[in-house]
Amino acid sequence: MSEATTFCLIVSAVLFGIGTLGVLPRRSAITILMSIEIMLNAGNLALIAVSRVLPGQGGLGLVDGHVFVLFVLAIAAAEAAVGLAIVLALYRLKRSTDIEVLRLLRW
Amino acid sequence: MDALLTPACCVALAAITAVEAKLYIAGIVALVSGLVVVMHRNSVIGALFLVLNLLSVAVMFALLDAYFMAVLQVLIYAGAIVVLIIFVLMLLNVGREPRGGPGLGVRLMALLLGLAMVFALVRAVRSFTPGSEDGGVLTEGYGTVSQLGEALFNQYFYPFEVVSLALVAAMAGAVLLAKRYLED
Amino acid sequence: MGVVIAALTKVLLVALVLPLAVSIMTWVERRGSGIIQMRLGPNRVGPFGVLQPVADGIQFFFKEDIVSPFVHKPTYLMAPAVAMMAAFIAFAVIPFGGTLTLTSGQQVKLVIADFDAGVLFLLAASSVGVYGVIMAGWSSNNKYAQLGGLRSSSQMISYELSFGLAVIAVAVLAGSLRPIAIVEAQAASWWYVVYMPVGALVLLISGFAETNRLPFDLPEAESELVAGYHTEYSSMKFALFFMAEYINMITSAALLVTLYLGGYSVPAFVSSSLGLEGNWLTFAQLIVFVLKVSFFMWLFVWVRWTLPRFRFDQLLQIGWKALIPLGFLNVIWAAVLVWLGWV
Amino acid sequence: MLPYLLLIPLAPLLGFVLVGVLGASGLLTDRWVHRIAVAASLAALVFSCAAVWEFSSGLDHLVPLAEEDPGRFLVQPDEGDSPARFSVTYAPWIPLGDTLLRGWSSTGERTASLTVGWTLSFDALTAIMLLVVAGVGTLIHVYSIGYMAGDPGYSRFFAYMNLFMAMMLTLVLGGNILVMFIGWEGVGLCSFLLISYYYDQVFDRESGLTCADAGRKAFITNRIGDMAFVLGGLLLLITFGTFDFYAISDAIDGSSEFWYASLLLTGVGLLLFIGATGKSAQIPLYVWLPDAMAGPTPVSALIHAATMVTAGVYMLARMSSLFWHAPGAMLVVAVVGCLTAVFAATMGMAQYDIKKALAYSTVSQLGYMFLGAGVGAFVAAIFHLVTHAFFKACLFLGSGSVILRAGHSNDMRLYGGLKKWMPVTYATFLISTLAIAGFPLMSGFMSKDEILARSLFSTRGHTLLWLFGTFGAVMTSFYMFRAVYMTFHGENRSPEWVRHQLKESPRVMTGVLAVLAAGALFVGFLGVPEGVSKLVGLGNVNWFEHQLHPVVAARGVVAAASHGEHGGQAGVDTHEDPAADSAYASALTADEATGHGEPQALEIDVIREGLVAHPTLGQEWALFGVGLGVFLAGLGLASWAYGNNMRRAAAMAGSLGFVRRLLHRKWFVDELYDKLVIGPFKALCRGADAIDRTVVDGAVNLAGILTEISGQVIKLFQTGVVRHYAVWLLAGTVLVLWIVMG
Repeated sequence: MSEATTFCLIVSAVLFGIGTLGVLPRRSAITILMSIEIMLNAGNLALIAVSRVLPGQGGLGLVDGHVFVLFVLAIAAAEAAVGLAIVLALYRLKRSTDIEVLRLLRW
Repeated sequence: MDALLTPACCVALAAITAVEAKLYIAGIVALVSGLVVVMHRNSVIGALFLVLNLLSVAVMFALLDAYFMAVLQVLIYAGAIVVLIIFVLMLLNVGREPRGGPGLGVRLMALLLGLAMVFALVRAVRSFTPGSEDGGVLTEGYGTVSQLGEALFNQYFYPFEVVSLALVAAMAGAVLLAKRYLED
Repeated sequence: MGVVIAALTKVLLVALVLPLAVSIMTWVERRGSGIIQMRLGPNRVGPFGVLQPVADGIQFFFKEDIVSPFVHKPTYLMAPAVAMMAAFIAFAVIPFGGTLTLTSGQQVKLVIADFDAGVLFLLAASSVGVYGVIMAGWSSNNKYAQLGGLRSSSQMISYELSFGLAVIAVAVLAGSLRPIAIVEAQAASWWYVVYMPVGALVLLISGFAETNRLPFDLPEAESELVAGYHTEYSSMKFALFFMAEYINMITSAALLVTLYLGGYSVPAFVSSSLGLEGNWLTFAQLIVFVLKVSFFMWLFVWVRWTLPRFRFDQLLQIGWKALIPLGFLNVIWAAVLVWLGWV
Repeated sequence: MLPYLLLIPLAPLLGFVLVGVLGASGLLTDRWVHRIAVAASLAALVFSCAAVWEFSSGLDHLVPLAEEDPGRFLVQPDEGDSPARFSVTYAPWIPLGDTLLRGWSSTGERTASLTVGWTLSFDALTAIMLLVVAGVGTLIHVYSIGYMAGDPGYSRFFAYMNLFMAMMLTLVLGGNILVMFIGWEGVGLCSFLLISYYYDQVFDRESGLTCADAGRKAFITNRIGDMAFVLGGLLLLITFGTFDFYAISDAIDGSSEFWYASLLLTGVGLLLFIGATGKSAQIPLYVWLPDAMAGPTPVSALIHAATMVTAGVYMLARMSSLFWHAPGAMLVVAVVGCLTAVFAATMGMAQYDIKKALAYSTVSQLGYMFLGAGVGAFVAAIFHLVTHAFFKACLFLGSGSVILRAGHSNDMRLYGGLKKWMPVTYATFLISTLAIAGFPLMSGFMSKDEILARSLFSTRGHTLLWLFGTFGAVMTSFYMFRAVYMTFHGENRSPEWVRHQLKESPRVMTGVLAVLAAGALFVGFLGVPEGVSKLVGLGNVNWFEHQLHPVVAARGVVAAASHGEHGGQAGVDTHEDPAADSAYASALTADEATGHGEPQALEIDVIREGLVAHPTLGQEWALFGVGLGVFLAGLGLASWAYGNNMRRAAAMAGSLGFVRRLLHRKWFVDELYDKLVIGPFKALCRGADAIDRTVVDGAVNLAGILTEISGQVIKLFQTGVVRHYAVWLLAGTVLVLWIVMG
């Protein structure tokens, strides 16, 4: 595995970690959404990097990883649309995007 | 006239640096901007840095010969998703996040978990070996639109359709959720 | 090394020609508006006022650069640069001529980046351009500017869809996203506007909206929002926004020409009857391209001073309820054309 | 016409849809209901006649069709020893693809590509059945106009009748087992619907059964038989890889030395026969038919006498090649048929309900048909089916005519002396009675005595079978004349109010009766038994046999008995049958060609199939005399007991009380079934119910309780704070990553 690929994978791992750091302690729902986007991106990076070094037909490079990334993009778009719509609805309800004030789903 | 010089500088820079070097620069930019997204208290600034993060990741895509995906990354993420996020931020006029989040315990746990995650992933990366190290040469037309299209409409046809269905469902759901009154 | 020099030359040329074209456009715009409104327009500086753009440029340089104390400064300063950069980058994939053969025998394509997914690249670059507007609107810390930014972002996202649909139909017909390939395909058959007039119309209208031109210039509607997102900008920063807008106009006109009107291609019977070949043909193509783009630039001016402005809800309705369905129909029509083998 | 065989069942189906939909929505007056229904039935008859006419003029003009489209048309003109036949596949139905077959054969496991199609086929057997079904069906439709007049469910009745016609014609025309099964189930359904036609009325006062109960009984009993039928069909499928009748018989005939008397064919034959016992009311599944008399009388005549109940016989004839190669199964068929014939006749003697008496008579006659099929006299069985269709339909319709006028009472004790008021009914009833009782030269004599003769002389027959059959015939004659005496002779015993309105039935009914009676008189001449024609010095003038024999003949019989034995068989001659002869000859040449000096023991038995010991002229006369004697004995007994206004019968009732009760209560078979089958089954159900309530429900409830407890514990994790969920999610992810990637 080349240096570049390793680097990309490690960047991807660290980026994912950064995303989790954003998800856990932040309070703004939108920031959390953005952190999730970063995590998805980290995954995309890993997919693209690995897909390049997998043996394909007559050389390196399987395009399957790109297809997965395409799906991830689509799902990310769906997630963003629904997530932001939820945040909007939330804001109307509570006048806030702070997830600390949301404890409605308790038993 | 610095705006006019920027592309020229970029071209000059591109001519003299190797792919790896560019990759390292883009990666470091991605990491730093990602950190800013997570850390900055102002969501709008965070969102703008998210754009930077996405663009640098797109650059990495392009450097990894995935030109089409790089373009799509910019088009969809930067062009649509983050614009949507910023739009909502501006619509709700969300300013700086108030001080005082969760307690130290949660923060510590988040840090620990994040680090554990990173270590697990790095370990996994270390143990990863692709099928063939040598071979070296990329296949003809790797990452082009046509190759992707072939894969998408033959091998991945049904997943593709399912994803399109998911998108439609998400759109309908988003419209329904965002409507102020359901009677309208 | 020759390749690098050629590339740098092309970049420099475009980077110089575009601002020049913008300055010419300002003159055309002002004179044109004068003609349309039955008045003279600028006619003092030079013959017919042709030196007016130079005067404007000097004026921009020497105006006071006011930065409001409440702005978010880094963003405020970045915004015009982002807008300008996106405008320039988008033009990179537009082919403005065929192949030039240098005396050294080197073949130079008259396009900065001949790129597999070129059309998408253009879309991506223009979508990044939104950030210039958004950043300007948000960082100004001014409600007019912010509203302008909001409107602009929603408008641009909305119309990017119909824009993209019109582009996809062309990709279906040409079987490629590479601009040069699309031009070649049209040269081989007919201009795609013949096959898909609806698509061309959708692309034209979306182009108006994308570049915030009248009748879709809501983000900078003077009567409501002072000057929209660039209310707080002055001097050279304002000039950058101004230039970015005009470059965007040129880009979208060039895109329309490339995708639907045969691009730089010279009809075969013309070139053969005039005996054009080699570099002469390339020059002819360049001229043809410039003429076609000029026509649309004039159309931009013409429409701006002729039509009234839409209301914002009307604007979104046109985008979502008229152009997007039309765009989809057009894509289906393109698929039918390909299926029937008419192209 | 032949390629459009589809129209034959489609016409009544269209009638069903029209009458059913329009009639149920009240858009049709009664007049139009019966017009449409009769027209639909008549159309089927016309189409059938056209098809038969075209078939009888040869299939040569259809051969190009088959060459052009071999997947769809199968045409085989009459040549050699194979019968003329024609089949057409209208559409593929069930594409099964490659199927694994497990033949009990030397070929072992193999795969076959199989597609079941909508196939209709046509040969002489089909032709005869078509004419009978469509002809009698149309007549009974006409009769119903009079009988059902004014009934509130007029359109319902005619819709069901049309549906029955469509299904019965499908059954007859079906070219493979599945298409036949559609008809088979369809007629069962129609039978159920029509038996339960008066669903809210009590039909049996002794047991309090309603008509709906009777319908259910018929349906469920039929299901048991159908189960066996399906199993038999599936066994054929996994053996031969096809459902197609012709393909199956070709497969069996083509390799007879292997199949002959094999366990497999015997098993299949028995299963199919059980199916037939369900549909054709044989022991042990006959119990539903007497109760089926709950339906309107035309239904009894059409479905439960003339057509549906004969489907089993038809199916046996259709599968004759299989039965020829399964002598064990044939023996069972013969014995069961013979027993049924006698057993049902005994019960028929003690019934007071005229329709029940006729029903037992039907069971008995069906028994004769099975006896014929069982001894290899398939032609005689089918012939009896045809003649029986005429005289039994006529009898039932005559009884219907009586019932209609006698105050809707079925009880013969309340009739008497009706010939004064109903002369046409009486005449036709009498003719049919003479026919069924075997008056010489009438149709019943021709067919039934042919069966009896065959059971005596066929190599698969036995003297005991003949003896029992003859005994049954005496009883047949007796109970039929008993019915005639009780109904039409003597003094009238009806209530006063009935007697005042006694008169002949309407023209539309008596006309049909006359037609059927004429049929009962003359249809027998289509198939004059060889013995009878020899008596008057004629050769074999049995037209029926000439037409039908090729279809049901024993074929593929490898005849290679030792030459000496064949020559030395005194009194045993090859039947005058070109098919058997040529088979024999070809087998001989084959044998010589292969140089087999010694014939295999197996083949010696095979040669005897299709052969009949030919009686001498004296034996024929004796048989004729026995037949006449049987008829006279029954007649004499009946007139002795019942001729004198039933006085003697009443006097005897005391002394024969036990026997009479035994017979009247049908040997207590229903009670026996109650005790042996239904009781244990109900007990089993109660046991299953108990287990379900305690064990199964207990397990389910336990799962519920466990779920609740675990839910109570797990809900502690549901804090409502998104962050906590995210932490748990992440922790889990890290754990999984650590385990998987480590």
